[in-house]
Amino acid sequence: MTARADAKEPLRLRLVRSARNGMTPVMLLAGPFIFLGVMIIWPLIEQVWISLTDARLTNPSAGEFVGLQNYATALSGSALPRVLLNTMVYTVGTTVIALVIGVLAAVVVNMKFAGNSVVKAILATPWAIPSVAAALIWLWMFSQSRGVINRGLEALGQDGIAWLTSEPWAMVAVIAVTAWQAVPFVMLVTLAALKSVPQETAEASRIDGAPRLGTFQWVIWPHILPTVRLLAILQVIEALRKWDIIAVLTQGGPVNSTNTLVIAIQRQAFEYQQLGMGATYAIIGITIAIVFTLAYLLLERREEKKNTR
Amino acid sequence: MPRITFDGISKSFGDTQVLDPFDADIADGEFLVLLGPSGCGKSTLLRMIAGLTDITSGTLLFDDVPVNHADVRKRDIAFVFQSYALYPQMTVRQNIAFPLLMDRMSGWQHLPILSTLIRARLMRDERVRSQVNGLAEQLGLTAYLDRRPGALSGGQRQRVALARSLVRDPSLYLLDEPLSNLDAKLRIQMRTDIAALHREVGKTFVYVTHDQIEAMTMATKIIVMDGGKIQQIGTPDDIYDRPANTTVARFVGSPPMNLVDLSSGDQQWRQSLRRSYGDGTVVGFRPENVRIVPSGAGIMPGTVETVERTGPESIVAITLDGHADSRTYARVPNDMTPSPAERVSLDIDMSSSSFFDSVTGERTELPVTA
Amino acid sequence: MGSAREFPYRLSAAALLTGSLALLTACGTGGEEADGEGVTLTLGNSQWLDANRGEGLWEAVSGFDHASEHSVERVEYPSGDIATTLTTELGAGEGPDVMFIQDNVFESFVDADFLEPLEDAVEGANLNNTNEGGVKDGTRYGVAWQRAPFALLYNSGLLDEAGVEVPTTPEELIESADILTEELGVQGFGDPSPLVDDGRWLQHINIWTYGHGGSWADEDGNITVDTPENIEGVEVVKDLYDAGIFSDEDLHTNRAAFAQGQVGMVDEIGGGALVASLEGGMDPQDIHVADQPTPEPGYHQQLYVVVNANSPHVEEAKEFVSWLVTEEGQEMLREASGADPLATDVPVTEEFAAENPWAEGFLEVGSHTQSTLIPGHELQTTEIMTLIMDHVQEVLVNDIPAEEALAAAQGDVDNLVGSGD
Amino acid sequence: MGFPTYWMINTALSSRQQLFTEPQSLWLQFTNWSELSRDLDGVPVVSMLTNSAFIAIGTTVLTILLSVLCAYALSRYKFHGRGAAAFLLFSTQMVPQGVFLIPIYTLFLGLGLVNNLWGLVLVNAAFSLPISTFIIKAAIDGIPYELEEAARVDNSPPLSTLTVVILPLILPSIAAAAVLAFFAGWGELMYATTFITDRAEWPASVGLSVLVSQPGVSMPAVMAVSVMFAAPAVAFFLFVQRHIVSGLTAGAVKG
Repeated sequence: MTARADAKEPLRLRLVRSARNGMTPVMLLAGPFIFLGVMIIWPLIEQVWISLTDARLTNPSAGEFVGLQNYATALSGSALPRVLLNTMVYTVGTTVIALVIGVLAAVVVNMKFAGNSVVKAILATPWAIPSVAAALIWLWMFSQSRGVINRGLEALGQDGIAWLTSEPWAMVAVIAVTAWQAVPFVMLVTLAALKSVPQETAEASRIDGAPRLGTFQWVIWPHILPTVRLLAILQVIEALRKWDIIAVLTQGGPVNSTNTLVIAIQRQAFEYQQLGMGATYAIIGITIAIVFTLAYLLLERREEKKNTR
Repeated sequence: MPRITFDGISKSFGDTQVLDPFDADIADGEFLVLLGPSGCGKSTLLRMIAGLTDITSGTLLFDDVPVNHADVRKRDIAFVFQSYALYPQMTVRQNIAFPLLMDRMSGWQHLPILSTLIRARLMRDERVRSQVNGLAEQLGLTAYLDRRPGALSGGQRQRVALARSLVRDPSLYLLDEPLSNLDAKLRIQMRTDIAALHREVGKTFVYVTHDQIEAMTMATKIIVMDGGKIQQIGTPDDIYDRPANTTVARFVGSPPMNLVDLSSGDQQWRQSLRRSYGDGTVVGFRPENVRIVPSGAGIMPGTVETVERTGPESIVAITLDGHADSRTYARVPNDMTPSPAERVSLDIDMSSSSFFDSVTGERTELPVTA
Repeated sequence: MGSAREFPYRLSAAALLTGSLALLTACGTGGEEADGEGVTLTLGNSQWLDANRGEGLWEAVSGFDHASEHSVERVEYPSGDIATTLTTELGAGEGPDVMFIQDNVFESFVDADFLEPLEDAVEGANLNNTNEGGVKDGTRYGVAWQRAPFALLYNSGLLDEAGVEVPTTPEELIESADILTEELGVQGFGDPSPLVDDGRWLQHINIWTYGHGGSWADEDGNITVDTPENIEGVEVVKDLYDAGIFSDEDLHTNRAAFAQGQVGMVDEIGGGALVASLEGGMDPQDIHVADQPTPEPGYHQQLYVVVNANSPHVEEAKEFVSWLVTEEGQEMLREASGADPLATDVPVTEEFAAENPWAEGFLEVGSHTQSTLIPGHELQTTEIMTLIMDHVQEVLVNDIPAEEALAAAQGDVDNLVGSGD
Repeated sequence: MGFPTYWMINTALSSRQQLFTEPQSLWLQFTNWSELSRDLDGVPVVSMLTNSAFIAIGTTVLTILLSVLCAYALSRYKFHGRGAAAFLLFSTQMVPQGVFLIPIYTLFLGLGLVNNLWGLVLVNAAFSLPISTFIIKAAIDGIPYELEEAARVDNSPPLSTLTVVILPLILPSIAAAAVLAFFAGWGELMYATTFITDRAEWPASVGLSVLVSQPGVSMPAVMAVSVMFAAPAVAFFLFVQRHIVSGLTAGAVKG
């Protein structure tokens, strides 16, 4: 008979065993994380260092250490608050519009009517159009004198609008285009959530005499709410990173009114060639984004606790 | 066909001990039931036998060979999950055949694409076909072979799960509450079927359940567990007639064994029982060992609360005098039932009663004097 | 703490992982050089991609293939990205052997020691004044490739049809533009709006400020944003803006529209005129050039030919530059360059001049336009001009008085320049 | 929602003269092919689309391979630092991609990945990996653990468990993640313009941006290239749309 083998088991054997069980996830993650580490995480750490130097685009790795000077300059200047405000307006605007239209579109497409799948396909297409191509057609449509949008306005007896060169229309325009591209994603995901609403519950509430709107409010909405919430955070992240649409349409203008953080980073780093300052903007932006994400996660967790209690 | 030996087996997750160390020896061909309330660690123990969960300390032996670190796939077991764990994307036929295919495929044949082709070929193999078909017929699944699990009823799924575990003819069958998702009628039928199956194949079965009736009807040996502790290991009769402690006594039987704690209360009947059996004693007796006699004639006086007819007999709930917070049950023929609120007395066959220490709850053997 | 520290790239996991591969690559590039034989020079330019004239320019420099034992290979950069991409490449010790770059990029490359001195390469060449900016601190790093002065391009067919004169003052410009629009329904003036933020106006403002005798810094590098001349220039821009004659579309659309005969007047460079004449939407004989409607001449864009100091073929690259400034090279380039002033004074051919009445006009204007680089602050020009344009846009949009806005801009620029040093 | 797409096609089919001298026709015209083909002369449309396809497909395959590994580990194993790993993955999503341009360029120089489509595959895969991982992880979270245990008991090696048991069940989510990765690779511009200077290696995004930035750009030609650029992505999307809808929401619906 084998002796009892609890504490007396040789150390080496125990190590091997724990390694066998503990190493599997490490082995699975090793590839992806080495890859991400090289491509993203290490460069990100570098950015922190670069933000403490006066590195220029012409000497990216040989900037001189200047401490927190870049941060002091950025935070004391008048440009950053405007950029942050723009970023907030753009982010909230695109997220809200994309969510509202996307959810409505999903509800409509979820009804049964002839041509339903064609409508769905048309509504979904903008998602597949590459951003650059999408921005270019909108650029043409927004043209003040030759654009089809102003032609439509004029046909309605309205004055044309300088969409891309006046406040606040430039911001309206970039939000509209970004939302146009984001709506299909929201719609498709919400549609999937709608499909999974238990039919009995919806029917039961209708039998109970709830009006259609009531069914939506009391049965359907709570069911898709987690999805919508997840979509909101995804959309916020997307808006924080969106670059190409603004870069093609307004380049941040007019009068900096569409100058979001991403555009400002690009300007600092590549137009002014101030890598250090660009990195500083990036780090400030990431910090804000992470704070918001953590806040979201904490709220989520608290909600979860409330629900399970 | 292994003999299973538990040598100081224990399990903890982090700092929480979920299973205290214990020793046991299960002979080959035994139908072992792990019985206990949910969360008692019985499923964990089953998974440890299967190799799905690590053993924290101690040694598990199959035929005296330690298998602590043997891979699941090397243990030659079948496992029926509570949820059946059928592969939803496969047909019933593919589900049942899956273990056969896996047994026949060698390492490189598992490579994607190649594996698809090889599996398709094996599915047409005559031996695989006949084995699957035979088993399907035996379990009444022939009509459903080309359906997917999603299109089957609970009972049918359960039989598919069983078929999948039987197809390889393993030496050890592990079943994790396989009947808990079935309705009452089906459950009784499957109970008989599984017991018959065990007799037929003659292999060792380990069966987890929280249902003591399943345990009593099917088992040749029962391990009663509660709170991460092994409470008792024994045959169904041992467990029923001689529960090792008050926990087992309370858990097994329906209604369970009546327990009357003599250590407190100053009624006259208590005092006289105390004199006979000691003052730190709990008396335990089965409801069928109680006779209801007119008030003043028996050992324990009380008042009838409810009478419940179960068909051939009735279950009478009685509140003993000075014992208001718990009921004592008697199983009596229908023609002998008293009416609610009637004052009665209980006469008990002390020779078939059990005695427990009122502090530890452990069984004590007392000479019967009354 | 102030000492220069190299960022520890060498410690990077990436470098460790890839070190061996990098070595291999390095060996590969080092080994291809061979003595006495011709090499292949890479020439990096965004113009190779230009519609219509890109091929012509490439053919011109391909003349070097015949004139030497070496051959040339083009590297094409989209015009919007060439500055960033080249800087990134050079910052990493890479890049083409010879590059054709804007003056502001030239300044930053000189500052970063990316360029090879070219004195010996151009010895004896008859260089004109377009090459002056190519010398920094007494060393020549760049030779003029093309200078692109801005002048007022107009469609004489449209102007005649509407019966308007070529304007000589901003007031006349507004008047003429309005008449063109009213009479013919075309865009009177095709300059993009100062609110189109594609960076163009960072230079384009100079048409009006230089045009009124302004400058952004004096010879000693003292910032002079809020001078009366600049204020006047900005006020003119405000007048034009209020009159609504700017186009809200970008440069390319405006060019296309001009080529289609849909724009009366536009501030353009020779390249733009050439595109219009080649596009075929209007009669090239209708394209004419006039001085801008301001008292003083405006600005020019300038491209330099430079040699990458990191190039493995520095000597051969210098041979290319030497060839380019010979009579042969210049004449080949002239043919493809339309009317842009070049490094030496080569006249346009009579044939070209006859087909393109606008050509001589640009050659003439180009001799007295100014660079857009701010003296003493060349490297920060973009940043400074962004600050200034931010305030100019305030003037246009929020009706802030020009004087006030430029005073504020002066303060911002002083801060920037002060903090930069 | 569909109008801009229509207008893109409409503009592509117009002549330059029509665009500038008269109001653009609201209806499609099919009479300007010769002008269009002349304007597109010299634009390497075929190689642009092939290169984009290479990048997009490469990105998709690499992203899916890596994110299945990641997602499986994060979903199935409890280990120290799992939360940190997930958060790290998530936070890389919040960083503007332009920030990495220079460090990645420097790295790729050493690897010979500049002017190389594989380089763009790596870049796009790195940026697509986190979101793809989250989609697939949500799907794996939804698969009962017992299914894998059943496979182990049935003598299935890990490879078959993954490919035969797990993957078919998360196929919709994989399709969804694949679409996202495909789009990312297909349309990416910032890195492509910086890393690819060789005309033969241009993906369509670079080709389009070059076309736009040319002096004397032809709007119909730009739009025609845009249409050709969008069409394969739209086609691919409509083809898989049916399958991905349920995949996008696996896990999300459950909250």
